[in-house]
Amino acid sequence: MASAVFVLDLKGKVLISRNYRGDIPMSAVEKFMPLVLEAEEEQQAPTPCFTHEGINYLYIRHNNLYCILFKKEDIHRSLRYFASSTINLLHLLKTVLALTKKNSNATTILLFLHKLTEVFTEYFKELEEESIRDNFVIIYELLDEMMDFGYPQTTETKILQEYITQESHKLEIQVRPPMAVTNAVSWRSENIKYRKNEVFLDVIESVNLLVNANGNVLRSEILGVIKMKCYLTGMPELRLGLNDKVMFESTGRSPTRGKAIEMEDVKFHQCVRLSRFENDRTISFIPPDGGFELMSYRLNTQVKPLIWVEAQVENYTGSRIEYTIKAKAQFKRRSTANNVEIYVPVPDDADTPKFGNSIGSVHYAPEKSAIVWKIKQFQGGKDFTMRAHFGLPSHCLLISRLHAYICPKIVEDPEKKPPIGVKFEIPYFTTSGIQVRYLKIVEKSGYQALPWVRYITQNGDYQLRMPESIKNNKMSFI
Amino acid sequence: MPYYRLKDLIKAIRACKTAADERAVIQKESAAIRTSFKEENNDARHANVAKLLYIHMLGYPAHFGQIECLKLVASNRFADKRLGYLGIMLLLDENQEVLTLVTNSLKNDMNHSNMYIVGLALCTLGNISSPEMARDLCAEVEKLLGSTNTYIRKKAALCAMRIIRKVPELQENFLSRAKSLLNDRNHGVLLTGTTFITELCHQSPEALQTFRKAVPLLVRHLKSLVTSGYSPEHDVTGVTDPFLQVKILRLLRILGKGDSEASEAMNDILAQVATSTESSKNVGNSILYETVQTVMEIQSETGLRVLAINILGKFLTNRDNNIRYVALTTLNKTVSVNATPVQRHRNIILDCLRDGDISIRRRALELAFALINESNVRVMTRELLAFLEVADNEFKQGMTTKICLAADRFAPNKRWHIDTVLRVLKLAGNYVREEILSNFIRLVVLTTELNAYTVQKLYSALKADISQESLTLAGIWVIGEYGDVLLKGGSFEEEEIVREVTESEVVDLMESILAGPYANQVTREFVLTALMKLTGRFTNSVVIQRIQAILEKFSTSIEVEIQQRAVEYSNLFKFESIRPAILERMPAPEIKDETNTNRPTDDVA
Amino acid sequence: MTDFRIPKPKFFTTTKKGHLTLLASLQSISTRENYELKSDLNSEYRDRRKDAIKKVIANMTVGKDVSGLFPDVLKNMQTEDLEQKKLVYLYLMNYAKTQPELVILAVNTFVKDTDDGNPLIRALAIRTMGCIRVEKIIDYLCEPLRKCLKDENPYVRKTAAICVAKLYDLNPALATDNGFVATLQDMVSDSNPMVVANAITALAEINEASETKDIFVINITTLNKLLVALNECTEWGRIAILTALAEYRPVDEKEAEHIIERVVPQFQHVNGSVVLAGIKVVILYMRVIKTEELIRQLVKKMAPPLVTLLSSVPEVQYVALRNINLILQKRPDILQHEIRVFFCKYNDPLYVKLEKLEIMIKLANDKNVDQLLSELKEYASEVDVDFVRKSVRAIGQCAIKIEESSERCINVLLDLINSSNTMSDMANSKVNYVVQEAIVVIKDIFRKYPRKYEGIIPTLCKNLDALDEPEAKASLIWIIGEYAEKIDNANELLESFLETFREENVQVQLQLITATVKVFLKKPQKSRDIVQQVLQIATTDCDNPDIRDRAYVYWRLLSTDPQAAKAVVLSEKPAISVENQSISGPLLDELINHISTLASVYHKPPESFLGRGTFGADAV
Amino acid sequence: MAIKYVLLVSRQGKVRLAKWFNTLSPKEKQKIIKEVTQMVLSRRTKMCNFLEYKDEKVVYRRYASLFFVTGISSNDNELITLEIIHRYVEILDRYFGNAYFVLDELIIAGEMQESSKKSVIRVVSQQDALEDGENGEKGWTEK
Repeated sequence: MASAVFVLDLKGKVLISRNYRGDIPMSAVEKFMPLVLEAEEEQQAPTPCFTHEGINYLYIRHNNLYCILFKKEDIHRSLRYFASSTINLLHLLKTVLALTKKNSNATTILLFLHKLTEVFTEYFKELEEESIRDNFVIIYELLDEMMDFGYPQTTETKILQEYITQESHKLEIQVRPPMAVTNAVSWRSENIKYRKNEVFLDVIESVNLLVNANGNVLRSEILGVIKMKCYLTGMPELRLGLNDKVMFESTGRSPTRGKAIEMEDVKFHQCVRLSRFENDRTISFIPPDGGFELMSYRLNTQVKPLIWVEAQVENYTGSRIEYTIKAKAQFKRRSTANNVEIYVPVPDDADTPKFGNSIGSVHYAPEKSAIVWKIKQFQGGKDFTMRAHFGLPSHCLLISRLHAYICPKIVEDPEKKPPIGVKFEIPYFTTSGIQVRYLKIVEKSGYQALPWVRYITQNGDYQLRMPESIKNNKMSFI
Repeated sequence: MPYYRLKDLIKAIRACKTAADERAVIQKESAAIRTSFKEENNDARHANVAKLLYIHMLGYPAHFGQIECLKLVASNRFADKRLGYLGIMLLLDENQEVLTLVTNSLKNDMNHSNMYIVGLALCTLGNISSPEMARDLCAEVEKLLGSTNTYIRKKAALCAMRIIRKVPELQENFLSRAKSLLNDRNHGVLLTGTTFITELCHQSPEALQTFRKAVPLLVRHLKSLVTSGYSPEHDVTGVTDPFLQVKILRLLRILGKGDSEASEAMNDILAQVATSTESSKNVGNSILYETVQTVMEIQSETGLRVLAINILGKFLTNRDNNIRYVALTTLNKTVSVNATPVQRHRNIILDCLRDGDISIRRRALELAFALINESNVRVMTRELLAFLEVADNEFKQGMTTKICLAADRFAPNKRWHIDTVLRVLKLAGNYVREEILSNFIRLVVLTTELNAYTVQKLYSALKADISQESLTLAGIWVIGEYGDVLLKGGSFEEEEIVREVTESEVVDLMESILAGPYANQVTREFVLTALMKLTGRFTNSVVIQRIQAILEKFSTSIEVEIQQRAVEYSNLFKFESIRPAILERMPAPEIKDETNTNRPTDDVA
Repeated sequence: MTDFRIPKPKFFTTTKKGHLTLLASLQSISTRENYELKSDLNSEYRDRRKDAIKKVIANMTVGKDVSGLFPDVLKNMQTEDLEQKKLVYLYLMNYAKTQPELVILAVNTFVKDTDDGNPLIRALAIRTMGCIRVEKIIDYLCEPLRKCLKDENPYVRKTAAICVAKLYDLNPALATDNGFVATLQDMVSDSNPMVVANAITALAEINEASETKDIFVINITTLNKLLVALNECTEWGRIAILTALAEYRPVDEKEAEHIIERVVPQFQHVNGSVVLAGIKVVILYMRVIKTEELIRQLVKKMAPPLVTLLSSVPEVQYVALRNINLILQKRPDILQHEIRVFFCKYNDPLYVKLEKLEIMIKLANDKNVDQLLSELKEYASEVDVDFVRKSVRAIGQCAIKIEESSERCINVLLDLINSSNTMSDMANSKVNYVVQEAIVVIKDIFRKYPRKYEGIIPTLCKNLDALDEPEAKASLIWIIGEYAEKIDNANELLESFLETFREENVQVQLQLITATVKVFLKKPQKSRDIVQQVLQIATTDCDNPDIRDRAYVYWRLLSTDPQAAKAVVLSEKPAISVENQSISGPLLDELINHISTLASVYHKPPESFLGRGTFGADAV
Repeated sequence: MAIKYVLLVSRQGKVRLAKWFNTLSPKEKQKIIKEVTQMVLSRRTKMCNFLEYKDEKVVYRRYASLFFVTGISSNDNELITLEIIHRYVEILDRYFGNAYFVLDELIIAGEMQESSKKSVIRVVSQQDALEDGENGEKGWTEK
């Protein structure tokens, strides 16, 4: 359990704090930043938990980019974050920190801290220094409700919003704790009513790919999620059927059409009855109201990388650098990838970009130190080429010229080598072949509701390491 | 492409909500600037460099603007030159080869008819000159020292200072010009001139000798500053030019040090400054502070010294922490010369150990150590041990070192000495320097009459705590060496509890150290040798076989020294005839020369 | 014009005469502000009072001391306005200790609030009272607490359950004597899962704090209650229950199997902490299980959820990796086909990369070693010094672990040394650390495969001058001593250290002593002088008792019986074993007991980092 | 005696001016900024204005929401350094322009070059006027 929780700004100043157990001096937080800096100083990465004089510090760093990274929406931006974090502390929005004196459950505390930022974000849209300062009253209330004596309690935003709101205080009638807070069904309130009962299912598969500089696939994995939007009256019982290989095997049946798929690991929203799934692979649940992520699964399959990118780099030291990029869509012709964006890293100090491309648009994004090649529609089986040319700062040239007779030694640090990143979306298509066979909805009032299903495949963490550049040391004077 | 003006850029950056947004704005702008540089756009250069310098200040790369600054400096426009030189000072330093390209521009501009352009060149040279530049432009600066323009003279003096800092042998070129600086009537020139001469005297004994002749002149200057009435141009809350006063006092200090004649010549003026300077404000105190330091360092009269110590005494009781801080700092310097007057303030100083301000604590701690002597060693050590228990970690190593060294010097008896070091090892055994541990072991070995006492103390200390590395190491070694002494009685009394001890329990202890979470390579090395030595001190063959098994276990260790020891020691069992002789008690180390071991080698921090 | 001006109005206030006023930051609020707040807190207008309370809390939040307003804030405690009540409570919690005398005045309102019609207020009151850690108020806590523990509303009951732990923390006797602990034990059978979870949480805490450790003992009935509640409560409740189950020792294999069956579904939970808590139960119960087939199945089932934890947020990945590291030492077969999962991604935080390296080495085998080597080589050219070093070291560890790969590893290391050397020639840069790190591991490879790769010794010796890190220096000196007969100028190489012997690091000194003795025993004519000198310096000039001991042992050995000395010092050493690198058996078992906790992250037993930081030999 | 650097840092830790009088690598500068700022920002009001950092001293003073920070040698006069900081602040308060240009007229090579406030303001203003004149004759657009 946690003794105290702090939200800090990037310099380590406390924005807000809550002392849950009174067993540590709150001044211990003053040691935090110096300790983190000290670790950085000694070339050691400061780890998310460390101990100092009997007090344990567990912390997460939260900023906008982090959110993006883990929603897997904009991989490349997050890549950039790490790529050029020379003054990384400046780029952290804030730190959420918990202190404890005991041998507490580290996973629980760290996840709780993430949950905390999630709830704050859902409450205040943006988690900024200002939003914390402006909403300190409600933040104190949330801190009080979400954790008691250092133990996590209710952390579901939807439920919290039923009784902790700015508006609730304005009403003359007092709010009461919703039943859901303590119910076995702690995620859904009773008495929900809809005129039209509808369910939307999105099956989204993200492809994680790691390719080394020689073009060998090191890792490829599919992370699938099934997202739902439920607009259903009352307390409905839902049952979802998938073409799950294990289920077919255990029941001895075979799939009616297509093949069954084998999921490596499945994670469910807390509404799903896990023991039921363990028994007969039935996915049964009472859904929360509105949107939520029902389940996620993982597949380790060696599929052909859907979008393949090859790069050739020629570096004319001290004057220019040239790229030739080939992109190929390695899926069936009848599918099309939409909004493809290929990010090719270039040196931080490149200038005067020139591009040559047969399709799509190319631009230089200095904020990401990358070329961005956008192709609106990329049909399966096609391949395209793009060329880019950059100048490098003239001082390099000058210095290398000077060096030739003044100082033969150049201090050259090894370069950071960010990989190529790709973003894409392929609708009506899943790599794994997963299918929703049925979604049964039973509610005691007996209404009918139709489920709508959509399939989509997109990039996940999709990285292709850059090949070594061909060094061209021919000195070309201005 | 967005071409911001600097103002717009600042506005855009200020509008950024997150650091990531800020970074994006800047990286885009930097790229645009780089491209504009490539296009050799002369009209945009000034604006671009201005933006780039702002970007640089925010901590982002701007090296690609270096050459552009050189181009600005080459322009005829003053605004370009001014920004160019500013950029050079911000983006370049003496280690960058590009700087060599600036030399020529500097030379030209030092001969410019506009004094401000000369000033820019001097300022740049003064701030970032490399040794090569210093040599190349020495003549130029020497010439400018004789300029009729005070604005140029004062800057040239500081440039000359930078030049001789970089290339000391160039100082001869400046000596004659420097003398005339002290006759200048302009405060700015006098100020920089004094600074320059201070540096000269600092560097060379010849210059020092030369400028001793200027003492009467300096005294006159100081006197006129102290006695002159209100002068609006140089007044700071009722004090005339404190900056110049402090500089003169400092130069006097160097000139008076070790020279009775010069000291004598400044005695009166120092007394006058010390008594007539107003002490209610920081300005006055800054002068008093400088005066006290000068009085303490030159060969001043006793009365003057008493006056100085009294000023410090008054400082010490001041409510302002700044004043207390400088008092503690200065007392530290005087305590080595004469500790007695400082001893009077011992209690205030010990109080400062508990001050909320780490700066004050640090100074007080240093002073407290300096005050330890034969007569107060017990009480001071008790205070300092109490403080060690709660001290910031960064203090601990310095403290353990100094407490032990003080114990070495002033211990009233051996027993107290051993107890004190043991206490240090227990309280802060992870913050003890290697030589302190060695000193302790030498003390134990040489104090044969207390061997039994010490080994028992260490044995029970390790039973209670093996997390303090130096305590563990001391314990392992002493038990290894005196295992037989430890076992002699079969039991001993520790704080009224009788502790049984057997050979196998001692081996248990060693094994639990090896298995414990604090074991590291050094402790393992110590344990292996200690165990081996114990085979020569113990008699129970079962226990000895057990030790042999432990040693063998380490013969495949990944740690090279551990493996070597384990293999050697295991082999030694094959030569039973010589084994005991080889493991005999180790000869006592020689007692070292006082100066070698007892000199504090580390500051408290 | 360049604009580096500092916006004036923002920073300075100027008085009419144009003098500069300096604004100092205020640690405590100004007298005027204080006065205004005081009067507003006592205002007749409700809104003004509430605004004032908010201002007080705002001041408190930024760290200013507003304890002086205690009586005035307290007056606003009795209110219908829930928000206001919460703020006053918050204030009370923060400043109760500074005004213990005045807290008593709040008791009435508290007690009244625990009787309120609204369960939210009842719970709030009992929760807050428990947080006011003032001796005087504890006595008044008992009656309301008794009531709340039996409250009809589960929200109040679950709050009261935690409150018992709070009370026990302050005054164990009071909590026990009033029967609260017993009530808590009954509450494990509560109909509401959240109440059950909190009761278990409270009991576990009390049990740990108790001297007898018999407060929370799971028996057949409670066991079933726990297993039922497990599927019904929130993610955090599940963690509490699973942690309690992990403490339980099943009576036999059958019971273990039964519980495991109920726990395994939790592997599918989205919360990584639930997953780890479940894995912990299963791993611990596997100690009881003897059926090989079942163990095999369980191990298989644990792998996917462990891998999935690596898709979690980086901080949790880190904890997961530290735990996987332990689990792998216990169950080396668990992730044997999953090494690719641990390949480092460009955007992994450094602390994740370093942990992944550790695990890759643990998973290395003859089938995946080629791929692993090409990865490690790639990492060795990265930017982060620490990561590069550990990658180089990992290459050496591969060689030691997998005999078939040793030659390839040596070649990769030689490549790195050579390319670093060419880079250094060009740049005089710090890439040197790659060489130093490589020499350290090559020394280990030599000790694993004696006499196999001696051909590269000349290449290594070329680097002797460039080494400035003690470990690398010590390693090369060891190589020189061990292979002295193959190095013509071994004695000269060692002689070059004589002058600087006193300044060397202890580990280097130790290796110098041993190496010199070895060279002497192998080439007595050439090195009689240096062995004399080295032993002389080590016994007289050195203060370090360990060094003196070593030198005396050699000295006595050489002077008593040179033949014996040869046999003792130069004897063949057994090949080093990698097992010695990992955590010792008993410690590993203890750490497995602590899966998911800080101890499992630090790889240290809890006693070593808790409390005052002392740790006795008796505790081992 | 010499000032080694002058930093102006906002209360949020943002650098508003950094001037270095000794030669350091960018990395060392970053490190000093990071560590010194951290130390300075965490000081309380009543504490003294001096800190010890490595072998040097840090003398700082807060003016409203800005911290003026200088590094000096350990045997320098801390109290007069405070006066130099204050002098700089006073001039900035009177003169609304480039803070670097003011500093360059006050300090060279870490040493104070002018003890007259008026004189500093005069020479900076005259140089500004020189720039303005040029801009007029060339029709310089940006101002």
